[in-house]
Amino acid sequence: MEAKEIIARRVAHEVKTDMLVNLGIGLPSLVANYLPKDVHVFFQAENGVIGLGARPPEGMEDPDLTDAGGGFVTALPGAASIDSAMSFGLIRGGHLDMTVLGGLQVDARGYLANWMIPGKMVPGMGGAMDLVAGAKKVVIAMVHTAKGAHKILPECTLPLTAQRRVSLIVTEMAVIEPTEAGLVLKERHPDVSVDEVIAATGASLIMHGDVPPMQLT
Amino acid sequence: MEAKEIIARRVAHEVKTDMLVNLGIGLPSLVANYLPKDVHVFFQAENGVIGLGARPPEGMEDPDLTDAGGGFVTALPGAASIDSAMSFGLIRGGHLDMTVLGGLQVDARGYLANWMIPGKMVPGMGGAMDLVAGAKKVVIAMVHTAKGAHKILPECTLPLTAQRRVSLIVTEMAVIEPTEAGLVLKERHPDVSVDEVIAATGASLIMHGDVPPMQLT
Amino acid sequence: MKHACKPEQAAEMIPDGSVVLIGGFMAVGTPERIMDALVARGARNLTVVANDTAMPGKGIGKLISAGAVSRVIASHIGLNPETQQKMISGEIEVELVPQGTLVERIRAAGVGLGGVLTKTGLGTPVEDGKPTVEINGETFLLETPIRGDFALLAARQADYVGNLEYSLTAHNFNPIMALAAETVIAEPQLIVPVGVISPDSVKTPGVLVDHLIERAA
Amino acid sequence: MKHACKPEQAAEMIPDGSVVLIGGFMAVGTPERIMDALVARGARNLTVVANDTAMPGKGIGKLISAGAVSRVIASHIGLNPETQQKMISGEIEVELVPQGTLVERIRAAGVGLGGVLTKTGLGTPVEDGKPTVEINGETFLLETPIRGDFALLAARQADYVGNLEYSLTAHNFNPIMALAAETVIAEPQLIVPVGVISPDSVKTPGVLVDHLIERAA
Repeated sequence: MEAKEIIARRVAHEVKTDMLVNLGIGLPSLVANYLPKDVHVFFQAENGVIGLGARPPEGMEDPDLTDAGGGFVTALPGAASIDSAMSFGLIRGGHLDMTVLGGLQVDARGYLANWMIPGKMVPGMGGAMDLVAGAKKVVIAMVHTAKGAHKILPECTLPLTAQRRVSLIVTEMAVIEPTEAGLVLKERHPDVSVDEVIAATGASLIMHGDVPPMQLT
Repeated sequence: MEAKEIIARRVAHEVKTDMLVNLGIGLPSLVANYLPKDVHVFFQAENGVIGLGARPPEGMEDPDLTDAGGGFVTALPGAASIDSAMSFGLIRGGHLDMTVLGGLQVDARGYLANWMIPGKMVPGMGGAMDLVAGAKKVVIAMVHTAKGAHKILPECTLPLTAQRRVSLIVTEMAVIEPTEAGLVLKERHPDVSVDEVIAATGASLIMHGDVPPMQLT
Repeated sequence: MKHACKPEQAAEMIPDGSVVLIGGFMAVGTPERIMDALVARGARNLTVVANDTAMPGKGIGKLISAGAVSRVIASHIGLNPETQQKMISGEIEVELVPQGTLVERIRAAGVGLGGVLTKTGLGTPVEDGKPTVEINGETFLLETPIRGDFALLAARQADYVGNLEYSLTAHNFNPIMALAAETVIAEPQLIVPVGVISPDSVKTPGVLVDHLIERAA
Repeated sequence: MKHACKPEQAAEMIPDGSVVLIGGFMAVGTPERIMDALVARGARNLTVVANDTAMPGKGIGKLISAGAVSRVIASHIGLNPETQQKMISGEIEVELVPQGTLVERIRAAGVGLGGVLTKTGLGTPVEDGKPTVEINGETFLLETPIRGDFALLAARQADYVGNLEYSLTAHNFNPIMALAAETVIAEPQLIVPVGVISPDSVKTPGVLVDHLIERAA
């Protein structure tokens, strides 16, 4: 199984019925493909719809209905159009139950950096800072290391996205929960040992007894 | 002609085509009856409609369509429903061209007091403070004196409605414009002398040459 | 999908001492059946946040008459003599807030803002005891957010997922209050199947609504 | 009633050096005919306030490619490599603003607030040089209002008085920008008679709209 699929499958278990969920562009958007059948949620696209659906049939695309990445989508029955003020009012006002975002780095404090690499890539933060500051639950979906370099660090070296501890980090190797005391290793991939996770992680990991395998079905 | 009618007729001349206008409850609401035929304006009711119309035919009242005084009204073709956030966004954001409000006192600075008499009447300010602080033009429509007591004073003795100079005071005796330099007597009722206006006014009045009669047709 | 509940069940959910945001302007857009149920339950010690307290026998006026309210935050109480009497006798504590400031304070709580910076109320008793903030040489009053334990809303129609539409001047505070309470209970005049309300007609997304009051018998 | 104008006339109204708020999210909900006319006129030195700069050949991307823009205030420029190149070369100055903060800053200008108090951006480079305000022990960033000389909006349909409706994810920044500019120009896909748009469907009251672009040939 590819790293992205592992991550998306595991994150899908965090999604519960009746949640309002925002999935970031790229890897996070894959989570929608792996939801348990009995889970009914509304996905928000921060550009303006609650009740985002899959790509429309060929030839039926509406140029006025896209996701935050600009791709054509559908609206499910019960959907609501929202302007940017309502959309970010929901996000910043604590009405968004969960956001799933990609990450460049996460550190021992649980702080995320995911929006710029100084001198190299400055695309802008878009809605990321609002999402991390405002969502009830912030799940970071990212590969564990970048070309061998640690992405989970004692302290982020890249500019932060927010001064708020994220709720969960899900990688292809492990599930890690940032807490007041530090990063807690909650689960590991069935084929990966705790020592391998520790070696791939730049920050200290706390363990409370055994580290069970991730659920990937 | 009754004092109220004189005032309403004169204020009506301040209303120009394409303005967005808010009329207060009571005397100010009479202004709508005296608009020149060729003047087309939208009246805002701050409780939620732009394009307020007269009372509906008997038996056709909609309980969900009232003015700020709670009376049944109609909506004209081209009307828009607005919630309180939009309604006061328009008022406070400088989008309201003119408001006409009653007054208890106005002073030499042009400051208005119209919302409470300590120890006697504390109805609440409703939208009055927002209207005075935010409307482009604030016209005070009030009788010149209250049972012989001055209502136009050197300084208001009642709590202020806002720390903003109103645009115009229209009474049954005179039209007075508050300016940086003080209150300027602009017009007088045709049957009233300048001396009579001065006697009925507690604050000094500035005159620039002749004081022409008010237009009441 | 929401499960409709009876007004009595809604009243049971709301403990004595709760802070309740109640939609409506002079009882237009107020959930009357919830009001009746709160009176029937003998609710006590409520803090009511609303534009006004209507008049005896209507909307919030019913709660006032029944002795259910110990505190009112409103812009206007002038048309309900009972509220005024109970304020004077000390039975009800009243905080008067300019209408535009009231809606922005509720919105601030709903969309996660730290407060409201406004010119409304400067130089008036509304300013007393509140901090001011200087921004580019201009002074603004800092008003704090108002959040409710419950928001009690009236709506024109709802669908099964809780999407709400409002009608004409019955919008008023309802759409903003929907953002600013722990638990949102809506009393629609009609409940229609999912899909009857177009996404573009939804004023309050169903994700904000916790409970719908069942159709009237 | 509005008089429809040609896109070229709109472009003539907008002088070089103007601050223009432009609706749209990745060119969805952007007035393309006004964009084309600005390019055709050879507009220069515009400050563009918008969510993003779309991509080359679409929406605001056309203005960027044509060299019409000297300053951008946006939340995201990552999908337009030309904006990034021109930022690096110094041809375009870019201010990156979190999306939720951007819409609230525009709204603050539109509804007369002194600024926005938000947690978004705290502890990140967004905070640099900005004051913070302590409220009840919590720290908020103070962000200032953003006002435009012009707002250039796309709408689904307009009626003759300028009331606007938007569709699905083409709402985005348009309804808020309608509040925050000296002159508001809307480009609707359809123009319909007064009365076709119900008061409850109006998202932007016509009183906010100064000019409508005539129907496409």
